[in-house]
Amino acid sequence: MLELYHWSIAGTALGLVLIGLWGVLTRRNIIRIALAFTLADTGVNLLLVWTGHIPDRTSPIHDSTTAALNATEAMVDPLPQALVLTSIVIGVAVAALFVVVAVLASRRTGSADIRRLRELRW
Amino acid sequence: MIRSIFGLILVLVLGAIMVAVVPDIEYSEEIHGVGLHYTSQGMQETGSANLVTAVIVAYRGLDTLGEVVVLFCASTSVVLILSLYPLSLKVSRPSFIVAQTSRLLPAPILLLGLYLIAHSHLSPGGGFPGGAVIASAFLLVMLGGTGVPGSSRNLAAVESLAGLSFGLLGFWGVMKLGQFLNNLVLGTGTPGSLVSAGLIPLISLVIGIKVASELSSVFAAFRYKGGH
Amino acid sequence: MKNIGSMLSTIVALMVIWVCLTLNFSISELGLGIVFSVLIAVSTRGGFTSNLFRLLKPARLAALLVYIFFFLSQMVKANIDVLFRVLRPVVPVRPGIVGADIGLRNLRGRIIIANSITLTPGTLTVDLIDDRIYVHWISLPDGDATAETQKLVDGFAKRLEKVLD
Amino acid sequence: MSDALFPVVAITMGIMMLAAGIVALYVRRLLSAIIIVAFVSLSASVLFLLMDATDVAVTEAAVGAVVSTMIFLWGRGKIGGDR
Amino acid sequence: MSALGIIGHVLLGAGGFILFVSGLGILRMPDVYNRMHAGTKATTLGSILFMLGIGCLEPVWLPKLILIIILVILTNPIAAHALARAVHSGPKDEKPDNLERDDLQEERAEGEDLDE
Amino acid sequence: MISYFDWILFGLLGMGTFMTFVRLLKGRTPADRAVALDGMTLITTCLIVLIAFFEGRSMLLDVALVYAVLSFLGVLALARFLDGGLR
Repeated sequence: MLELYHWSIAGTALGLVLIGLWGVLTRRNIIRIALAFTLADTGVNLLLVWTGHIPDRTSPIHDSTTAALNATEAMVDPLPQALVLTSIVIGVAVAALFVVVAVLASRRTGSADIRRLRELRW
Repeated sequence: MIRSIFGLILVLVLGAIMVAVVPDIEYSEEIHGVGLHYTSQGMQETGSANLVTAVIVAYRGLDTLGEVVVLFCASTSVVLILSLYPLSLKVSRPSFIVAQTSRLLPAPILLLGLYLIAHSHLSPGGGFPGGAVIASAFLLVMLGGTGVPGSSRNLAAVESLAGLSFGLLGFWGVMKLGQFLNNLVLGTGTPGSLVSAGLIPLISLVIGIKVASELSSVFAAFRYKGGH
Repeated sequence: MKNIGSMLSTIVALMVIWVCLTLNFSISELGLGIVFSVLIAVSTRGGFTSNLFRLLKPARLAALLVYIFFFLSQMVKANIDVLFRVLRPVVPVRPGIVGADIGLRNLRGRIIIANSITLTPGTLTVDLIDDRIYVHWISLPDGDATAETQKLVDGFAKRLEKVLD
Repeated sequence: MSDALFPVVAITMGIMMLAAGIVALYVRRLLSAIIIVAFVSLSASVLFLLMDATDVAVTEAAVGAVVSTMIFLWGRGKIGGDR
Repeated sequence: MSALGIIGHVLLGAGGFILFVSGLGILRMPDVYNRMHAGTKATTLGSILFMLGIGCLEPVWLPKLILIIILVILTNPIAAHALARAVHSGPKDEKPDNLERDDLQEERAEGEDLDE
Repeated sequence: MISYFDWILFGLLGMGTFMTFVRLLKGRTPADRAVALDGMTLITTCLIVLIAFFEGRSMLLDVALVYAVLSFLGVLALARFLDGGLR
């Protein structure tokens, strides 16, 4: 059961990354592409935190309940969490920039369809 | 059509690579590498009970300074673009109940954000979530009206002051101990009490103010126009 | 300073919240709480509460207790009502939006009444325009719906009036 | 203590997030897609909590529920069209 | 098990059941307003009972739980009201059409007549 | 350590979340989905409190508090933007 728990979270994260990639590649509405980007962002963050997760341990914050425990055997790895914490906030700022630029670009062409933006053709 | 097929191929290839690679990340029962040092020594070295905050602010403080600069660039770009091309958004008049709520609730939400920031070294939270909560209180004030609140004019000044004081706190470490952003200029204190962990609470406060003012100025740049 | 009472009561209320959050009575925590409370109360101009000190009279406190008890009993009734509706094979509904007059001057009191009506059996506040409150019923009461709605609103207003005015 | 309960919660949450992610790409109205992405963010916050990443859970809840939702709502309002 | 523990378990069970009922109501009720009824009343009381139940089992946590309870009582009806108003002023084809009477609609119509 | 009661409790909350989730996916209009999101977040707040109880750590209550406040703000923002003007 614990193994299943461990791998199911990884599966969720991978699935979200792939769904986000699929959405970015195939959707046409530019806001929806931003939404798919956010989904992929969430998936990557989940995967990063998952690499530091060890089942049956507690969060890396000392308080009265953890005073008797040996920290290295009772807590999960704080390093990936610290990286993801900043990554989330940066991600939302980048998404804001994405949306603003997308809105300006779509006002030039008069529609939200990404195929109308000739500079972005591939 | 061709786009979909190409996209499908790309997604499948990436999926195959990930499925092949991810199981090689060891299913370990142990903490490896530098995380082991942070977990075992973190509380003694930095005085912070919250090890995540210890990593963010003390061990990797310089990286966090970089991240804050990235955040600053992104939010400044948004504000700059929207001040060059003003796109005002028409919203309807708020109902009486929502308007009253937006005067009632910001105070406790601000207190919650300040609590998250001030207790960053003791409990979950810290500069980033606390700043986001304070920015949400600002958003609530905006939702209860049809204009931008007058206090948004000072946001740029507040943000620059916060950035400046981050740098100054760093140089304090250089002056006293010869190392940029050294946490130990104030001593560690007893872990678990409010006044402990050296510079960590101050730097969290600075980060919180900076994040809050940046997100608030993004919200204020999405300006509203009254109307029905 | 007209609103010094509301500002002081905002500070007190925020201090209570702070103590509940920290659960710690050391000097530094309390001092930081006072600093934050004063800062927030000044910057929001005491917008959190109106003057709470007016409540500190036995009659008003008793009226407040009566109101809270009445409200809680209505809330339990509301949940039993929802329960019996949801568990039927076909959900019985006869919805409608009915307006009623609200006879209370106090603005915060109107908000409290609107929120209380949302949590009582079968009713939901849709809008509050000037003196009129518009209530959505799951199933309209038999007989005169307008009179029933007016009775409901008056029931709350009468009990709340003793607390506020 | 958590040997059998948390896995069930995590697996249920994961399946719900994946289904919601797919639906968010294909649902007809953009506003619905925004609401569903907000749901995915909030569920991700619970998953972070189950993985003992408390700080990350707080941050994800704060940012995913309000800030990004607000940004997308603004973008939808400015671009116009809801398809 | 102490008396407080038994009370706590009873409250937890009742709260969980009411939360379950709220989910069922949101799924089963026939139109938006009625879903709001289930989603507001039942979740509010359910979460209150749930928090009180946890508070009985862990009395030290009670202040913070009471804070959450007060917050829920304050915010939940307001969110329901804002949503209901949004539905009412929204586009016509998305409003439920089974209302027997609608005083607010009449009021709005009269207001528009006066404006013109 | 885990009793049948805990399983029942988690089952009730999980079923509640799942039913609101079905409404979220099915909901005919955005308003339906917003109502489902509103209900879901409150049930999930209770789930977080329950997780905190099982882990025995009071600091997770902070997460529940922040979650409740911010989900309310998100729903309020949605409602304000559903309301007129921006159709």
